[in-house]
Amino acid sequence: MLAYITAVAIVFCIYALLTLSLNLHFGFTGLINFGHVGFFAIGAYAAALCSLNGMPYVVGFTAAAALAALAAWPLGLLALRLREDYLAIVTLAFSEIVRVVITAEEWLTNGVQGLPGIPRPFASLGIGGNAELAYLALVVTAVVLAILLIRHLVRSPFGRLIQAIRDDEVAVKALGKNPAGVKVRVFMIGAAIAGIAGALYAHYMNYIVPDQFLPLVTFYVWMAMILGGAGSISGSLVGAGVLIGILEGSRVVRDLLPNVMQVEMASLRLALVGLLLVLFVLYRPNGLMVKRDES
Amino acid sequence: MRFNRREIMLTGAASLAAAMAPVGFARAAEPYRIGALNPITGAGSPYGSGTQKTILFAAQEVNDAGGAAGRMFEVFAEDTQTAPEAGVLAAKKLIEVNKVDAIFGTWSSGVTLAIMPLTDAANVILMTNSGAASISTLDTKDLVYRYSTTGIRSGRAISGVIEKEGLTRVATMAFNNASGRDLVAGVKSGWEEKGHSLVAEVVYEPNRPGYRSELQQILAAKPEIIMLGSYLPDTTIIVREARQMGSDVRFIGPGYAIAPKLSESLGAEAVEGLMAVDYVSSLDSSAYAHFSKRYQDEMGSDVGENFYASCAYDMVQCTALAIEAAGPGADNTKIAANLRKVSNPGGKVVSGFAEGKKLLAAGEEINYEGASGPLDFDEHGDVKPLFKLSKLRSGALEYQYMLSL
Amino acid sequence: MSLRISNVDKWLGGVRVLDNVSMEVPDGGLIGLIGPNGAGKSTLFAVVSGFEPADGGEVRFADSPLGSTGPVARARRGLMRTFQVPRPFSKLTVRENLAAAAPGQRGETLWGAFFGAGAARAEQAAIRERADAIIDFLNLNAVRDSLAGQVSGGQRKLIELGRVLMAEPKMILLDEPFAGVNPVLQEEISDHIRTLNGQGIGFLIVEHNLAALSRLVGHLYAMDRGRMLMDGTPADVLADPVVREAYTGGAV
Amino acid sequence: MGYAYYVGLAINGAVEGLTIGLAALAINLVFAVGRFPNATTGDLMTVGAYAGIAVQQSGLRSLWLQGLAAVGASMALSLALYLFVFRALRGRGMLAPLLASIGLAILVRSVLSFFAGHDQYVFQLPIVRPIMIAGIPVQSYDLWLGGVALVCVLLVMAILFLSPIGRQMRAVADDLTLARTSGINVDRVYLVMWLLVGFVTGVAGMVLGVRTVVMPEMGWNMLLPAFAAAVLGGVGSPAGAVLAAMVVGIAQEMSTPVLGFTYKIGLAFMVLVVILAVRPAGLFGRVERVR
Repeated sequence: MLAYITAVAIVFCIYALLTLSLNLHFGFTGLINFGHVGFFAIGAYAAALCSLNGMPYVVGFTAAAALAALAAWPLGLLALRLREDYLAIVTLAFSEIVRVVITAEEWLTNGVQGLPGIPRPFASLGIGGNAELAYLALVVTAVVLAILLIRHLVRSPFGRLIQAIRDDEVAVKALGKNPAGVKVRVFMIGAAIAGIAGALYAHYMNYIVPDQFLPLVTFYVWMAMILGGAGSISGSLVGAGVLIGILEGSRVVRDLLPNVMQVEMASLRLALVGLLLVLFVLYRPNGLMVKRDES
Repeated sequence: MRFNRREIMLTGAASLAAAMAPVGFARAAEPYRIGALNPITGAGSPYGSGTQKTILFAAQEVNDAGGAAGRMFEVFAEDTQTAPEAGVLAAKKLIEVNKVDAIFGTWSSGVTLAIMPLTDAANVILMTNSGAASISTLDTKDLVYRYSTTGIRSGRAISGVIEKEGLTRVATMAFNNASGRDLVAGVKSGWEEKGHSLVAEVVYEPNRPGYRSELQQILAAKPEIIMLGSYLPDTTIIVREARQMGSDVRFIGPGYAIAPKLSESLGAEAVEGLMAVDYVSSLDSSAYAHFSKRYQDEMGSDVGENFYASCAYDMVQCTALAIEAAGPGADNTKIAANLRKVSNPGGKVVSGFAEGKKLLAAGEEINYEGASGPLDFDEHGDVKPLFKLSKLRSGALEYQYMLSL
Repeated sequence: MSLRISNVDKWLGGVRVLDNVSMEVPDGGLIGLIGPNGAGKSTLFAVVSGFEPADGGEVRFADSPLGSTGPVARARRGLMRTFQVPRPFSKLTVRENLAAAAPGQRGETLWGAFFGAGAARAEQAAIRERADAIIDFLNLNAVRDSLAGQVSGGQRKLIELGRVLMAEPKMILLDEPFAGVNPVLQEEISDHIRTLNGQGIGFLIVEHNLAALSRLVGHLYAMDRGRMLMDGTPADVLADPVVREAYTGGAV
Repeated sequence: MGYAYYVGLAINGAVEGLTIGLAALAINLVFAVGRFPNATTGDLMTVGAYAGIAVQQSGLRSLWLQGLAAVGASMALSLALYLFVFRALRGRGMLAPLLASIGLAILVRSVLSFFAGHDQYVFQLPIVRPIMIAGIPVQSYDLWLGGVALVCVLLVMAILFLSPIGRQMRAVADDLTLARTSGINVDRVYLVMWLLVGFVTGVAGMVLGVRTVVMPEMGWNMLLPAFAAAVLGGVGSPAGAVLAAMVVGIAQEMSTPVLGFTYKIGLAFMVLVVILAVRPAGLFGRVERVR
């Protein structure tokens, strides 16, 4: 039981990292990003390839963050110039380009066959309980660090500026401050966090393949962020929790409802995700954890 | 001591099942818990539900026969969603929460590769239908058994068929995923070993509104036959497009893609003579006859399109026989050691658990010949497959001949 | 620091919305600009503040040409603007709105957000003090810690003014400061403008409330359909038949 | 590989482009009038295709009847989505309706698969051999598809540019506030727009269903390429969307001898990114102004 809960907690933490970083992008800075899974994928492959080639974990994690941030840089520049609806589509397209490149460049990524046997930190602790708990400690540390980082950023004058940009970019310009550099930097920081999430995911799953990085992951993360509340750190955790609750909870529910077939359960699970997203957008757009109301 | 289907479905609440168990069961040994981890949704969904139901009713048959070495089979069903992440969480739940002893019926190689470290660590027997070659080599404890063969082996078998049919201009067209690629890789290596070369090779991306340019490139090389490594939906589209482009090229492919449903969709004429190479479900074996009838009753559809379900049936039967042979109180290592003993040649041929149990009790050696084939495992725990060729004739698959590697 | 606009043209979708417009705001001047709807006042503001490029002519500030520089560069030189519909940072408090406007903050850089915490703290304390002084000056104390999105329309106008003041302007382009503001507050705003003008800040004010504007400024420009009609004392301009015609013509 | 080969590729691209172009046309309508990228477009198509299949399964073999059912189902669903969700989100910016449409897309698809399962369905049509024109094989279904697409575009354009409601629709697309103050019944405009979207997606779903197989994910899979085409074609230009989809389709297929069949998928997206990098407002779009 403990190891199952540990596993769910680890996956929760990975989604929490994704939600937090998307929240930094959108919730705090107003950057519309529908390509988050692209950064996640880049991080996963960077870390996997590094450690499969015998490099230390530190190198893999650094590469994951750095490459994801690097990929965010041109996208951030584009974000400065585009209408937000176009940006939504361009970022979505970006994540698909990432997936196509990973699929096509087989010499590097092994293409659709995926990368098996990615080593996991703490494997020396023996297989099972302790190693799992140690890994959980690692992902929890990552989440805590991400929270501290984002909280520090948001509460700093830099954070005040990004929130001003979110609220009204034109007004920021009129005050003689250039939003461009700030937005690109935030884009890169959030991407780096998503990249770290990807690295943690790759090492945990031991196996990655391009099909794991579909746009649906991005939509899941958006749902988690909207549910918790854009611009709320605690909201990101709550949102990711609800998401994992839905995805995993359906297993438990099905054990109790023998008459519901697995296929139907899968449909119901997905339907619930979609329905929640619609209902929150309609009736609770500020999410569960945001009390500040816009007039 | 009858365990009806509903009770097996309910075993998720294990205590409930125990409470409802008959008295005779109470003195029996710890049940043998099985995780039915199948692709209910995602790319494997055409096979997952049937596979899962099969594991349930096969387990019921074992229980009907009094259990294996006194142990009743308890089944916990899960969905891999054909995705490694969901598969890993499901496997964790099965291993940790439901305390399963074995996991049956994983399908996509991604899921199998992702959960192997878990089953390996927990000494859980893993029986799979995945095709990736690396599964054999990554199995260190000899607890992983493959009931359908690798894609590469299937591909090599297909190249043998093509040669036997006397065709020389051969092209391949593969869905860009692991199984499609393995299949054509097998065809290619088999074909080249025979001293030929392929006239065209195309790998295509799925979920497109059409595949005409891909076909056009292949048809430009004027092949006599196209080896298609696709699933049924794409096969439907591609064969139709080829005909609409005016080509009468032949197609050959795995049985899950070249199916009678094609002629329902496209008309018998368009698909006349298409060749399906499939594992031999021992069509004439009594295990298959029994299983296919059960399957028809449970699922309301023909098992012909779901070879993996017949594998799943054999997983349960074979494991039960191995447990019986290992005797009471055996652990998984010992049970696994008995798998080859009860299924490989040498003993008296049996076609089901009840029959085998009697012979074992009589101290005889047995050789289970299952619904999916003769079921002989090699040193990697992979079955040595037998293949058969069928052709679509007037809308139905017509058996032609068997071939081995 | 004077603002000189010479022969500026602007086309939008085949329409010449600014037609050879010229005007001047002297150093420390207090100038009004009037004209009926569609006269091109807002477009002129957009062009002068750098949000829209001009299609001809020249804008000079402090005797140097602004060329094709953007809004950020112009604001940094001290040529700042407000908006017809205020643009507060609605999810920041009023005080944060003002603090965010202070120029050249070390803490606003990524580096500064992490390193040199002591210096940044001191800098922020100073900024807060200045912001509080301006909040005091603009009588916004009651809403200092409210979210800017939740205060009244008139107060939003004041927040915009306050933000601009934080940014140390040399000249302010005010876009309809009295619109939607009650008469009492209008007088207050006028007083603030006079005080600031007395400290040497130049003003160019677009306003529809001609009476209030005439009481405030000493010199008035009038525009219609993209063209500058005339300029002079408020009394002269408002009495001019061409200007009156433009207004009544616009009304018909 | 002679010229016929490349002409063949171009035809393939044009045909695939037309299929996607119909979806892009529907996206473009919502983009222009409703001001958000409508992610339910693909699933509206899927629902249409399933409605057509339902008619076929009930024994009615007429493609026209099946098409009618498809159009009717898509229109009904489109209207329902507007009345129950999108109407309440008017004036809430771009993101709220976009997110809602993503949620609705997921919801519609899972409800559909709950009832219809994951098995494939096929429109059972006779296979027609191509005729040769100047050494190029031409398929009659392609001509049909081209005709249907053309009729669709012309119909949408006729409604947009010739009818009073179309004029009002364009006015709403240009400036919502201005349209409202000038007395346009905005509610009615939206209603008609969503019905039009339902009509186009119904036709698109039918076309896609006839060309491929009917499965729950069929429409969703077309969404991203259709988004790309809609943006490239320019908001507010129905012909532009279809044209852009065809151009992208042709470019994709013609690129396959060089890029191969994996990268061709990425090509549409790369073209999109590159063009928007150079022209942020799209090929025919307008730049938003600061007032």
